[in-house]
Amino acid sequence: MKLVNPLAAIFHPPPTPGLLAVFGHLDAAVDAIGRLRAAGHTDFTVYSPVPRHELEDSLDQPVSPVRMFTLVGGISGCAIGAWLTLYMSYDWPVVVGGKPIGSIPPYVVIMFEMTVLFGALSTILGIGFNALFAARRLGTVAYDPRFTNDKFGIFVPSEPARAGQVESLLRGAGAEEVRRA
Amino acid sequence: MDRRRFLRVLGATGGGAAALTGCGIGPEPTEQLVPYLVPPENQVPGIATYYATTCRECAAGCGLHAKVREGRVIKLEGNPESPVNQGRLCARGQAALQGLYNPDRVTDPMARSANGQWRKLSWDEGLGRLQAKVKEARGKGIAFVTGLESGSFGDLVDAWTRQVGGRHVTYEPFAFEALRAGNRIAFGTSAIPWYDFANARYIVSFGADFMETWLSPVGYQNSFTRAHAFTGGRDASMAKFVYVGPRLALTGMSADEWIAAAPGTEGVLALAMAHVIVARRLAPLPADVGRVRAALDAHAPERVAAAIGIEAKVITRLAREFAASRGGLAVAGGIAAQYPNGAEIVAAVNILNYVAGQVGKTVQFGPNHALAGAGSFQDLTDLTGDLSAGRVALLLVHGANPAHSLPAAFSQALGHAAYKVSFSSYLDETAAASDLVLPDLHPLEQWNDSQPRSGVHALQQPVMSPVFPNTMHAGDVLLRLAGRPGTFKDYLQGRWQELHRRYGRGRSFEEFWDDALQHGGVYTNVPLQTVRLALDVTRAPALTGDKAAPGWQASPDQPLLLVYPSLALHDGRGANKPWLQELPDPVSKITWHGWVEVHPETAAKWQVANGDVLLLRSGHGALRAPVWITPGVRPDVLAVPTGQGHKAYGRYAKDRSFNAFELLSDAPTAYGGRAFAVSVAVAKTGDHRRLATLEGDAREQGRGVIEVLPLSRAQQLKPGAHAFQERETPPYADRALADWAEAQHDAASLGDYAHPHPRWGMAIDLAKCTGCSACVTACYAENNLATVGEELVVRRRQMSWLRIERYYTGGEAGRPVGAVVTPMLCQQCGNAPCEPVCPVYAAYHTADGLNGQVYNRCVGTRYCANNCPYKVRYFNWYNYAEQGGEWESWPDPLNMLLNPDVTVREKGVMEKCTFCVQRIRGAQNRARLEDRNVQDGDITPACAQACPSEAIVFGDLRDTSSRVAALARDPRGYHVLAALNTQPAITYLAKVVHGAVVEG
Amino acid sequence: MADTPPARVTYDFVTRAIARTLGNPGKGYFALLAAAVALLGVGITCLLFLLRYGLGLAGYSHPVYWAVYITCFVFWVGIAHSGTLISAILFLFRSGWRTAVYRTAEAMTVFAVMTAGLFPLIHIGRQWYFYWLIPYPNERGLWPNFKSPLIWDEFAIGTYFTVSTVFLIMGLIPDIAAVRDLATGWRKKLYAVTAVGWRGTNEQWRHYTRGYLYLAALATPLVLSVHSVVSWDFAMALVPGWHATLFAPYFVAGAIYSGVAMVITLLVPIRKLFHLEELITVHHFENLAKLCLLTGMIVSMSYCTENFTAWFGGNPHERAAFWYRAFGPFWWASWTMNICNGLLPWLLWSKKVRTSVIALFVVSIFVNIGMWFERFVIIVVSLAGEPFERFSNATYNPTWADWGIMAGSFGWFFMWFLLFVKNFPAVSISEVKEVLPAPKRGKAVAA
Amino acid sequence: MTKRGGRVGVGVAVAVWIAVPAAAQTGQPAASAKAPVISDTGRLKGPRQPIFFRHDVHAGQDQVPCLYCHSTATASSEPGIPAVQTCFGCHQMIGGSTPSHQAEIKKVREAWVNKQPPRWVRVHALPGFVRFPHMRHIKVLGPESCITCHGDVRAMPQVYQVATLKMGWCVNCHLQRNVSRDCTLCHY
Repeated sequence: MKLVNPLAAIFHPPPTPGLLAVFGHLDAAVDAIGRLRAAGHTDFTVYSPVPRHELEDSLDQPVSPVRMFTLVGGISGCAIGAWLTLYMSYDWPVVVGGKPIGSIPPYVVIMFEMTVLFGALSTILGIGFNALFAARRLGTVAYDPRFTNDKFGIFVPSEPARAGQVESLLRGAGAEEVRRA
Repeated sequence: MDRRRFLRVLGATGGGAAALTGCGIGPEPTEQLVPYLVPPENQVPGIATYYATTCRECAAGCGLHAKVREGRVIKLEGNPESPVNQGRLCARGQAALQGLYNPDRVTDPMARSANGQWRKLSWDEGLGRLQAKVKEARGKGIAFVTGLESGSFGDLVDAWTRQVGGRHVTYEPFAFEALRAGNRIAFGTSAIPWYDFANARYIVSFGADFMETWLSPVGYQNSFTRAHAFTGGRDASMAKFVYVGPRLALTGMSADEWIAAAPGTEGVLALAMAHVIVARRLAPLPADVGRVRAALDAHAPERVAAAIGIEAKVITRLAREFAASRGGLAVAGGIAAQYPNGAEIVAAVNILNYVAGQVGKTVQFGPNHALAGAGSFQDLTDLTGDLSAGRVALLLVHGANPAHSLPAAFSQALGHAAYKVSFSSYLDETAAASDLVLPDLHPLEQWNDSQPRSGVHALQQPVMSPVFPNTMHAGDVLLRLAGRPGTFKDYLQGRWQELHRRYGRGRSFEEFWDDALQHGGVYTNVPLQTVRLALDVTRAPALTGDKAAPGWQASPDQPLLLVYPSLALHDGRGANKPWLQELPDPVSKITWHGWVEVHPETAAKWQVANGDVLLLRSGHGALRAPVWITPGVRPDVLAVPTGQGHKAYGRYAKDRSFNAFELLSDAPTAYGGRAFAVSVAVAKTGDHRRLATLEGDAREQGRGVIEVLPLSRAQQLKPGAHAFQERETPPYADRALADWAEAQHDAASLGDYAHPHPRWGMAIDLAKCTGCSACVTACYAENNLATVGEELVVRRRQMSWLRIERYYTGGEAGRPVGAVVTPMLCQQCGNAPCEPVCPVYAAYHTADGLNGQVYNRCVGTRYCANNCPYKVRYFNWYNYAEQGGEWESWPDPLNMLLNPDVTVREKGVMEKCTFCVQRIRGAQNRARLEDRNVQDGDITPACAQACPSEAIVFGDLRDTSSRVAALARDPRGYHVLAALNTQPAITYLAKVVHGAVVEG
Repeated sequence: MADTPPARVTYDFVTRAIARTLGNPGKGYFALLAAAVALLGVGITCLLFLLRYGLGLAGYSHPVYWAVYITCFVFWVGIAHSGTLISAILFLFRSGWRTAVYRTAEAMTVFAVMTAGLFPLIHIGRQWYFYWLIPYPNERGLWPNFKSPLIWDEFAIGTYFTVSTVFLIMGLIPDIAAVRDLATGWRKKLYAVTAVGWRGTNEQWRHYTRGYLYLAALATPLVLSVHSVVSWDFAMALVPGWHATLFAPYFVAGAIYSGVAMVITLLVPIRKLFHLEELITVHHFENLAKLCLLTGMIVSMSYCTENFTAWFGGNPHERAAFWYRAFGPFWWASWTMNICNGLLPWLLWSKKVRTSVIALFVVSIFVNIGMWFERFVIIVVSLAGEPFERFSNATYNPTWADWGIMAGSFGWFFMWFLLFVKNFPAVSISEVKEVLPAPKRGKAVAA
Repeated sequence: MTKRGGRVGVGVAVAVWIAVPAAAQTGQPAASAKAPVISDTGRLKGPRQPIFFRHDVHAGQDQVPCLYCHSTATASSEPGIPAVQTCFGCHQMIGGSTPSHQAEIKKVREAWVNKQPPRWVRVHALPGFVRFPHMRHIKVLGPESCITCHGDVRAMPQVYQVATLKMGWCVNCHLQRNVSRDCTLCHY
């Protein structure tokens, strides 16, 4: 039995069998998505050089959970800001300018900045986590460099047996080119 | 500081030093500890010892307490037991330390070799050489020039010069010959009396700058304040002070009225006042008044008013006020005693005192000033003549620098003396021109005594081992020259045997001596002498009535130039002390260089601005001086200070600005003195220099920094009244603020703030403050303030934690010109604006109400300084403590005067007044050791301690029985910029003036 | 969109036009870069002197404890603001025209904040203890004072730098991927790494667009807060001329004003050098000019308000401070500020000026100069003019150490900016495509 | 306030002769009865001093109280390093029992005779901006409290630094004893 290099499995995974369709036109890609969904396909990947609401509408995916990260990050940032200022003030109480030791109004500034900082950082974290999670199969699906330029693409994983059917579906929707991978 | 260097100094003198408290903010501590071989008596490391001695910076002879830590003297304070200065000390006296530790001191005997270079000698060699020269010069003329020496050293010099057939000339550039001559004219005695300012009810100063350089400035300022201070509810109202003179000097700034009489007519004014008193019998006239009646008749106010330049009715009013006060005191001095007719002016003022019946009351002959024994300018010019004629084979100079104050004649004459020996500790002009320098000990290192005035026998004792061990007491040198046994101390004690006989009161000499040392001397009362008008009193030209306006005549293109002694540098002897160079002149606020005072009208006429350099040319010399425009001088008069323009003397003095003596005539006046007024031709040079001044704006502009009350209003103030509204807020807002403050206090009540604490506070009575700036130097000495030099003062980088602000009032639209002064230092605000803005809590509030500044925590954002409305925070722009650095402030051995209780600040650190927190903590430590609380009076900050007017009182504001708390409740009290609600801990008590208040 | 882009501006055209800017640089580029590095060298030399000898080398005097360095700090923070405004606030407002200019603006933001952030470190007296301002646990048990506006500053600037950098990098990712797919050689490797695996899949876009929206939503209040906090450095102090509630909006408007001007100053040469006329059109410049006009009017209004309240309030300190500004020894600085910021934007009411790239370039440079002087006047002239008690009044003279470090800051900024525009797309590829009509079957229809 | 008077106190030696047993009687906690014999001084902790002064012999074995030599610690902020005179006061008569002791004591006598005080290497040092008033601490904590900061020198043949003497260390003690930690207590 041949030993499998685990690193190779991560960095050079075996390609997922399927079809890669290249579209020159946005409405053709939207059309194809509609047809694929009608045909019961769910886990196809759509490539586009720009985010287009037409694609989003046709895919009809749930709202990204990134917003929860932002919310939690923001609230915890605010809390950390409050803790930082108040704890540090009372840890070694020093009176300045006749002001109370824990003086809330100036600390609001720190709390606000910490809200934004932690909110932003956790948003990034959220995007990263979610995108990575979504990208766990990314290396294995076929891709074409033109997708970041001016072409739209759809990759449909399929057994070689069903490939022909999918291909005709894609071509019917207006794919300029369909490749098997 | 470099401790090893310090140890070497002490080690060489047989001592050692225990663990020195470190100076310097850096973390590097001492690496080595060198113990004493034998612990010195009375000295505990870490605890200061005080030795009583006498100040020799001027002829006043104030008593000193020298504070000694670990064998080195670190501060000079006034000796409270001395009747001369009542425990107070002026800037010059305190700066004596910088003479002691001066980096330009002559460390070894030196002789000039053939090629003109200095060569170090051993003492035996030096003394041998001198011995040989004395032998050689016997009979060919030996002259010994000293400063005023009223004690044993002077006698020794006298004795020695007699022995070798020479003569002893004492020379003081400001020797008040006119006072002696004027007293001789009026009373037939050349004694200089003691003036009882404290009991005077009306003081008229005819030019006498008795707060600056006149006779005994500290003592007279102190007693002047007693008369002139305002105390609510006192029976007698405060004395009125009238200043007569062409220039508003520091003394004049305290006056209630300034009369800028035409120069030279001061005596005429005095006689006119005397005329009014006599003619209208305003006072019980003395029997012999008839002797002057005719002379007085020639000086009726109407006849002389025009010459003086004031209205006759003003003269009459002054005379009435003077006589009615039943305690008038008229003093003449300063420039009035330095005109060619100075003696007559003094005589005229004497007559005024006499006809008002004040001689014997406020003018007391008996406790006479020692200055009467000083030589005259005539003596020196005679010597100069002899020198030039080659009649002096050996010239010895000690404690005088005639080559600076007589730059042309004496310097030239010096060249004709065969051999010149200097005992100077510094290479001043005279020493630099000598052939042999035998460096004397500094007065703080030597035994001596003096008699500043009759009845005061002041002792000088060495307060530390010599900084430079290879220097020798000039007295010891003379004793060895004379072949007499013993040291100068023995000689001194021998002379004190006589005092012991008189005042010993049955004690052994040892007891008497120790007692005298502890108290700084022996102080006795001297019976008053009665004087009568001299028989030939009217023979003086001014009194004949022939010349109504003697002296000098105004001409537009030849204005009169007055040369006056600088308060800080005096005749120039202070010029190599950075504290004095950096001390802003109390009038002009200029540091490090000279200036010429020009009236605004004259400046407008000549089209010159501040800093424009003028060429002033008199018949005797010329100099270039930058203009300082001031309303405090008559339009037809210019004035320049002495002190600068040294050609030698040391790094701080050399080649700095101009030597005002160069303009003066070398010929003595009729009374043997020197004329300090001279006509000059003025030319613009087109050059400009930025004045190294601390003054931003000369006008206070109604900012409420200085409040002034007319006497009539101040007298009406009842206890509990508030003359000055605290805040520009309605009462409800005041209440809300108070409630808020209460709530904040509660909110802060944890940790160090939870317990009741003192709140340190200060009260500054502006009715007493004269602006003399003694406090400024005291602060420099106590708190290790760096001196930054002229260039940095120009860029306003001075470090003066305490500055004296001087604002002019009046001047436009015929309003009388005056000046108001205030000390401005950290107000230790309760709600300090500087504190909350510091990002690292380096500025914070201590539990005892101070505005703490933690130097080692400071990162130097300088936000606090921006936010300080009083602008009393100072930044270390450079490393002033860096050894050998470009901005080094304490070159070796000047660093030995650093106070080990105060951190020397590093570059990049903010610093400010802390109410001398080291003294507060020290008092608290002592109180704790003695299981008691700190009591009122235990703590005196350096400024309050030095203040000759006793204007500053420090204490706990929460202790309602403390002096400061009582003063803070005074109805005259106000807070500077109170509208900002900073709640300062310093209460200023408004200045009180006779007559109307003139706005700035 | 007011004017439809020409038909030849297609997705492919955009990608190639922008990718072309990343080609091998010419001599001119290296000359510019060398000039920037040389300026930076001057600044570093001055800084080394400052560290060795102390802040005294700069022109500070007794009442003027903040001067050119804090002026530069506020100036650069101000410059930063327009970038975030264009990329975040206009994003939320769905202003399509921002896409062509926002990348330049945002890169400018990051580098300007990087520059600004240096000044508080440079200007403190003991620079080597700067970390005492950071709340880190230490042996001494000491913490910083959160009541100090300088600590607010530290948090605001720190947050702003972090968020704007993150925001810039976020926007760059799809573009780097686009460039990666065109590039060859070492560039391909560089972009392959920096594109972090972007391929434009539907999942990526789904999280990306959402996240981008929230980042923009966070950056919007942040950008308003940062210059408000900076303004509170002054407004919280009681210096006459500083202590004004007006300061926050006044500073934010001023910041955006100067920032937009700086964007114009940078875009004009970039557009010319990189031949991006079709992507960055006069229409974009006109919109920038309108922004400039709006904020300029707010700034002019603030000047009037400031002077009016100083007079109307009757506070003698305040009155004296403003009198000193206008007629004191620094009159030239005040009038430079008033003319450049208060009068010059009135030119922008003219459409002719707004649509002339050259005129805009000239105006923008003057606005930059004016805004620098505005900060100089507020900081230095207020401190020098009215220190409450007249005795401390003093003047101020900047020295070589001031100018050298200021020049160095320009070198530092332009060095980063030049490196950026040559190595990363200075115009957003994906976002410019967003506002183009998408390719559709049949004829192209406006989006 | 007289100027320093007598120079050499010969009587000091006599005073010491009386003081040492008197001090021993004041009932101090018995430290190590007998100081060890040390053969290898190179392995001792702490910096090497010009004279191998053994605190363990003086303070430990012989029970000389700390304040006998460091007498100013009760009165001054400085504890004081004993003058050579103090050392010589005892060692005029005490010559040491072992050759190694004798060798070190000879150095003391030479220092006295040659008037060359030894240059001790400083062990406990605070930065220049810190004030530590010894007297207040001794007053409150008692004369035995030296141990708190300096460690038990009665057991140290050669003194070395035990506590960090850093600010946090000071503050910690002040917190535990509930005394002020106001900054200007120590920094001014």
